[in-house]
Amino acid sequence: MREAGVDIFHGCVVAGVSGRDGVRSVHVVSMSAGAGAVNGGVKTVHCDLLVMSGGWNPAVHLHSQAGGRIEWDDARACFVPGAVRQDHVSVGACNGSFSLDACLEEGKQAGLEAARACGFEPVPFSTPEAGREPPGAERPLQPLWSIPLPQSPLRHPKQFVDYQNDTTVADVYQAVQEGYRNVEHVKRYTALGFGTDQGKMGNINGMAVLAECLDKPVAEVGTTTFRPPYTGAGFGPCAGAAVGELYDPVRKTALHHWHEAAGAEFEVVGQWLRPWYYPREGEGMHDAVARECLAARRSLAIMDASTLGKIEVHGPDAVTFLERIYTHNVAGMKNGRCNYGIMLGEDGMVMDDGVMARLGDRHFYLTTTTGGAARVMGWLEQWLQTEWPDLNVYLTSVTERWSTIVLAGPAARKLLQGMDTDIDFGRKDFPFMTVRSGSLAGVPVRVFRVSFSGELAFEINVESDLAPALWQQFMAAGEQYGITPYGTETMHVLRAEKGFVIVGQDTDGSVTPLDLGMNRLLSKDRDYLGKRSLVRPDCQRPDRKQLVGLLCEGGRESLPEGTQLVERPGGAPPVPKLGHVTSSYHSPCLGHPIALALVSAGRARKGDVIHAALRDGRHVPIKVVSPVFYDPKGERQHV
Amino acid sequence: MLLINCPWCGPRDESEFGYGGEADITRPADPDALTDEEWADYLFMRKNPRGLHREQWVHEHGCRRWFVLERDTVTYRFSDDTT
Amino acid sequence: MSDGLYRRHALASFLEGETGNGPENTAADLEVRPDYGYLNLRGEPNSERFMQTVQKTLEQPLPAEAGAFTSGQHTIYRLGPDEWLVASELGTENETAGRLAENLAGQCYSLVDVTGGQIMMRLRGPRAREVLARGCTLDLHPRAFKAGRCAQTTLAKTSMLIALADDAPTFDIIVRRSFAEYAARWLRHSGASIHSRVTPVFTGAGGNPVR
Amino acid sequence: MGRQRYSIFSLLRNAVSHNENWQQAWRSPVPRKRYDVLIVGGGGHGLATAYYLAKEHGITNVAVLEKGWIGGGNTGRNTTIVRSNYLWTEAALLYEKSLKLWEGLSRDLNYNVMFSQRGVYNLGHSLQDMRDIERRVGANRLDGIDAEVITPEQIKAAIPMINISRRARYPILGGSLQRRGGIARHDAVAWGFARAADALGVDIIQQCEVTGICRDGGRVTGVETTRGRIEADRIGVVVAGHASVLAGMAGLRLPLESHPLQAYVSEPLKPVLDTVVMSNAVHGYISQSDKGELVVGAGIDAYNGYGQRGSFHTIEHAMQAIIELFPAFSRVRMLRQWGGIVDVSPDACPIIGRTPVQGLYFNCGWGTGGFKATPGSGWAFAHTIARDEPHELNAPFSLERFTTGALIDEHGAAAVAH
Repeated sequence: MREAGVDIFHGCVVAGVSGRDGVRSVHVVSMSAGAGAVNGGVKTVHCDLLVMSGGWNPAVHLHSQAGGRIEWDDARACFVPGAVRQDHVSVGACNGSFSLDACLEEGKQAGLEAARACGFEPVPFSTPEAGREPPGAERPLQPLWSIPLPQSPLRHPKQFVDYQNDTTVADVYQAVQEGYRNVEHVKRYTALGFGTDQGKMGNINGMAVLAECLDKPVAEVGTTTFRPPYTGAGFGPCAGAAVGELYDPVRKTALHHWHEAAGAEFEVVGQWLRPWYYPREGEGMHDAVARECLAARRSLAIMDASTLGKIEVHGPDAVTFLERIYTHNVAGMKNGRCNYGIMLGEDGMVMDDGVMARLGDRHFYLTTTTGGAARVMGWLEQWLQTEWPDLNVYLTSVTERWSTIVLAGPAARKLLQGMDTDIDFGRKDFPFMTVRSGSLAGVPVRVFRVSFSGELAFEINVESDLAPALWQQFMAAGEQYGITPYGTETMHVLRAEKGFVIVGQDTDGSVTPLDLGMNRLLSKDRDYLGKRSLVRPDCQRPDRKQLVGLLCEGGRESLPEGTQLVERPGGAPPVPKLGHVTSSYHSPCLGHPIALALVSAGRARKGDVIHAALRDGRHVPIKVVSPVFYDPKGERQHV
Repeated sequence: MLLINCPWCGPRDESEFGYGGEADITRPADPDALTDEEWADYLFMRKNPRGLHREQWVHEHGCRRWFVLERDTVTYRFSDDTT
Repeated sequence: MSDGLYRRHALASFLEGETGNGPENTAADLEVRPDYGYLNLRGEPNSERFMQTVQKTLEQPLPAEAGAFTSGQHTIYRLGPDEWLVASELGTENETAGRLAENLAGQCYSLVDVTGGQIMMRLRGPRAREVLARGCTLDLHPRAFKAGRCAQTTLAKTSMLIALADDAPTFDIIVRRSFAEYAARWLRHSGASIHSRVTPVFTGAGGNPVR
Repeated sequence: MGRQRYSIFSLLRNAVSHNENWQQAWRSPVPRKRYDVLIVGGGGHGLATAYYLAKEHGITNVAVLEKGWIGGGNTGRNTTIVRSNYLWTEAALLYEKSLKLWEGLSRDLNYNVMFSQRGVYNLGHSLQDMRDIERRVGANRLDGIDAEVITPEQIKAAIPMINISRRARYPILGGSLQRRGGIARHDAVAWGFARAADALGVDIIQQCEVTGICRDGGRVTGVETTRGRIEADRIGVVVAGHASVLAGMAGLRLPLESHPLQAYVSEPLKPVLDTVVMSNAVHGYISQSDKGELVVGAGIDAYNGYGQRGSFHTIEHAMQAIIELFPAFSRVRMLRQWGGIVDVSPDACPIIGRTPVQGLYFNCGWGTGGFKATPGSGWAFAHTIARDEPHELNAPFSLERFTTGALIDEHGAAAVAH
């Protein structure tokens, strides 16, 4: 290189750079071998580029992230892997072994051991000849963390440590002076190592400078945490295929294609898509829902309720088991009988609800809410397996096996009686809250005479692959009754008119069955999950929030769901809140809005006027009433 | 990522499992006989140790069996001999 | 069945959107299998009486180990220590269930017809493992998962029952019906990402999922 | 020596003198034998407690014992979101007290905690989400807390990069906005409180791990530490994820489970997101730090863990969620990823109050939401320790609520069956 005209300065370092908009010259000083101090002898070299080269540092990141210790090696002037915590081994340069023959040998040994650990007997082989380097061919690095200039480090010309965040030696010294002495504090105070190189260029230097400043060995100062990933990892590759339509499964019922063809709007309910309402030409949601509601109340409407969770319970201890989970009297249920059932968490709060049907002495069928299906199945299995393994009970999910078609309205029975069937749909033989199995239009069905609308209604379970065919039979046979498909919105209106709650909408995990007025569902003479919690002092408070109905005083205003309720307008914050509106709809059949709400001491307030605090600042007077707005005696569902 | 040994299916990825918290909490035989404090103790109080923890898991996306394992809550290593 | 009644496969709508009968020379083919009848059987594996009764009735051994299945007139998958899934030709499940119920009378068991609750797809071809491995948490290496084995595991964000029928390899994949479209879509996407066209093809009667 | 004040003038003065005259932000004293009050835990909450004990109650013979370096636990590991729009009045008032303190904190501490009120958006993706948002916003307004319900279009106008397509898997149906919410610089919060507490006489003792809690009958008398025994009649424990471990030293069990909670940041970008976006339904929280990094909060790992790390699939899910909301971020790279340990209570609300051991107070159970509460938590805890009774703001957050059943169920209100 000398012959090519390159100047080489042995034992020298660059102590400064001049230039305004770019490098114009560098100041070279000589330094003694111990690197303790510069010897002076400044020489200025004119140039427009300064290139630096540092030594290698073992990439100990993975070792450290796997829980391994990091140790400072004085001879090699670098951090090397120490004791491991997991089954891993560092070899080659990342183990501080920089020579080729050491890399090959360590790699070979580690590979052989790994193979053996996996149960293979490796075949002997030899590594390529690296050309053994003579001892001492590569001398250890002479570390130079900063140029030891005579003045105090705070008065140094800029000596950069982190080349991305422009952290200098002086910054490290200043941090220490201000009391940020821990390596993590220095890092966070100076931004050392926060660049996109994750400190790979400057961190070791920075820590060594800190050690110099604190007059401690580097080993004692230690390192900052090596955070994963080793190098930047794209969000996209990490997310993989799970974006857009593959972000989360879209669950569709067996009848989905029919709803789509019928122009339904869909509601997202958990992973499911459910028909929300079926607008006809020129109809908005309000019109469509009004039409669907009136069809159910006056003649005949049809709904896809297939998303309900469904569980079969078999076994000699089924009654014992279900009596520990559900609150009502299970033992007293006759074969063929249906019951509304609720289950509580051990904290006494309503967890889920549904219909329980007794299909035999040792055979039950349960439904759950759409969103609660998996949770309830898991809950039952957990208790059965972990707490009561002595009970002989088997649970099987049949959510997907059965599709559920609801026929609701005064004409429901006539429709079914007019079809090819071996089931007697007569009032006497098939009373309210019972179940029958048989054949309908040539397919096997289970029919539940239950009602979430308050009308005469039948819920028909049919094998899912046959559901579209049966649905179309209903549509054809129901034409004479003006059969009308309805979605979740109409279902909500119909059930709210009857004061039926939706768990998760009218309850929120802080509501007991007593709050909902479901006392009659609570067995008094036996234990069940959550029962003990109901007698804790807070669950007995008279001012707990209770389910009530609300009517706007004279107004026709529909309250937004979620609206807060207060005693009277005005008052300085925090204004005491009585509760909130959980459900609110315009009732097409009553001709005015209705709402359900949780209101403090609500049942005792019936007839009182309280106020809805709207977000625009207005207060609407509302009357507290019974949550049952329609057919309070339940005559229609019993016809 | 934990590799969990299902006693029935063998070692499987953590994402197939559900976690059931502290094991060996027995439901009181006669809840009505308990004071509110005793009931709250059963309901809510947990050992939550830093170290070995006996805990319940369920192979949710597999055989749906519940089982108990012991695991170190610092190293996340499962003890070998638990079932 | 009366006139006008038909079965509709869970993937019928999805398959309508597919064109052609699948590409040639694919590294992995995806067949949507015709429906089977499915019975979920629970019972005490340590009861010799129970095991004998079932095997006699089905004229086929029950898989003895975890994660195994047996083939014959039925395909019987062992789902757990006390749970089996019996897949049979569609339409025969009623009769099978009837015989089982009759022979098991008085014993402690549970038999639930779950036909219609799930669908079966078959993924076959030299790169089938790769297609699956991108979203399956199971160790699919031939040393760990051999022909004759089955497992309940996950496929991306859904669960599946997967069975390795032969070393082609041929994987039979059973997923719940409401997740079928997601699973098929995901497999197609996974195939595309290794430059393999995974096109679902229906192999039921007449190639028509709507019968 | 008078305490140096930070100001533009001190900056200039020190610049001229080569920054050689800056004082230490806090001392590193040798622990004394006895203090009036010991605070165990030198995170933001512990340091704030010491500061308010000294400032509000004149109790200055106080030591903060930190096993590592101050601010090194959850204070330095969170996503720095500050808001007060909680559903239940009890929680909302506590967090609102905190937010009010945040608003004057830099001035109060004479330390720039970089509190930036850039607004916090909570997104709704289902009809039930929107009901919950309406309910929470209504409650907030009655509680005197700023809150708005906003439409997807308003969200899009404020955050141009967000995806409000109706065809998204979980389309954005609307949201709530708290304009006074925002972010702060987490390290600076610990340092600012440390410096201000130190100035009032509080000893901050780092590298001092508490290994035992000494009791005499039903009273505390002091602690054993790696630096010897230190006596005090009143001890406040505020150690985030490790509360159960400390409680165990006093023979107590708490209604807590400690879990790993993870977060990550991207490489620095030009400004693209000048607010905070949170979505429960697709589960991701995101903001952009002043350094330009996207700061993303992931979910909590299900299992108990003290390892300060969680499972990678949790990170994957957060990536997926962020890309659902911001498809353009698909090309951004994650630079650093870490975990903290959060102790979660059954109702997702903290426990601040006395314990069955006299003179022993616990402040714990903040779950995933502790950072935003830092000043308010310290303020209320200081009151509780100084008066030996809770302030009305933290009275509902006693341990007794788990016995009476009077839980403040932020959990239950957020996620139940549908």
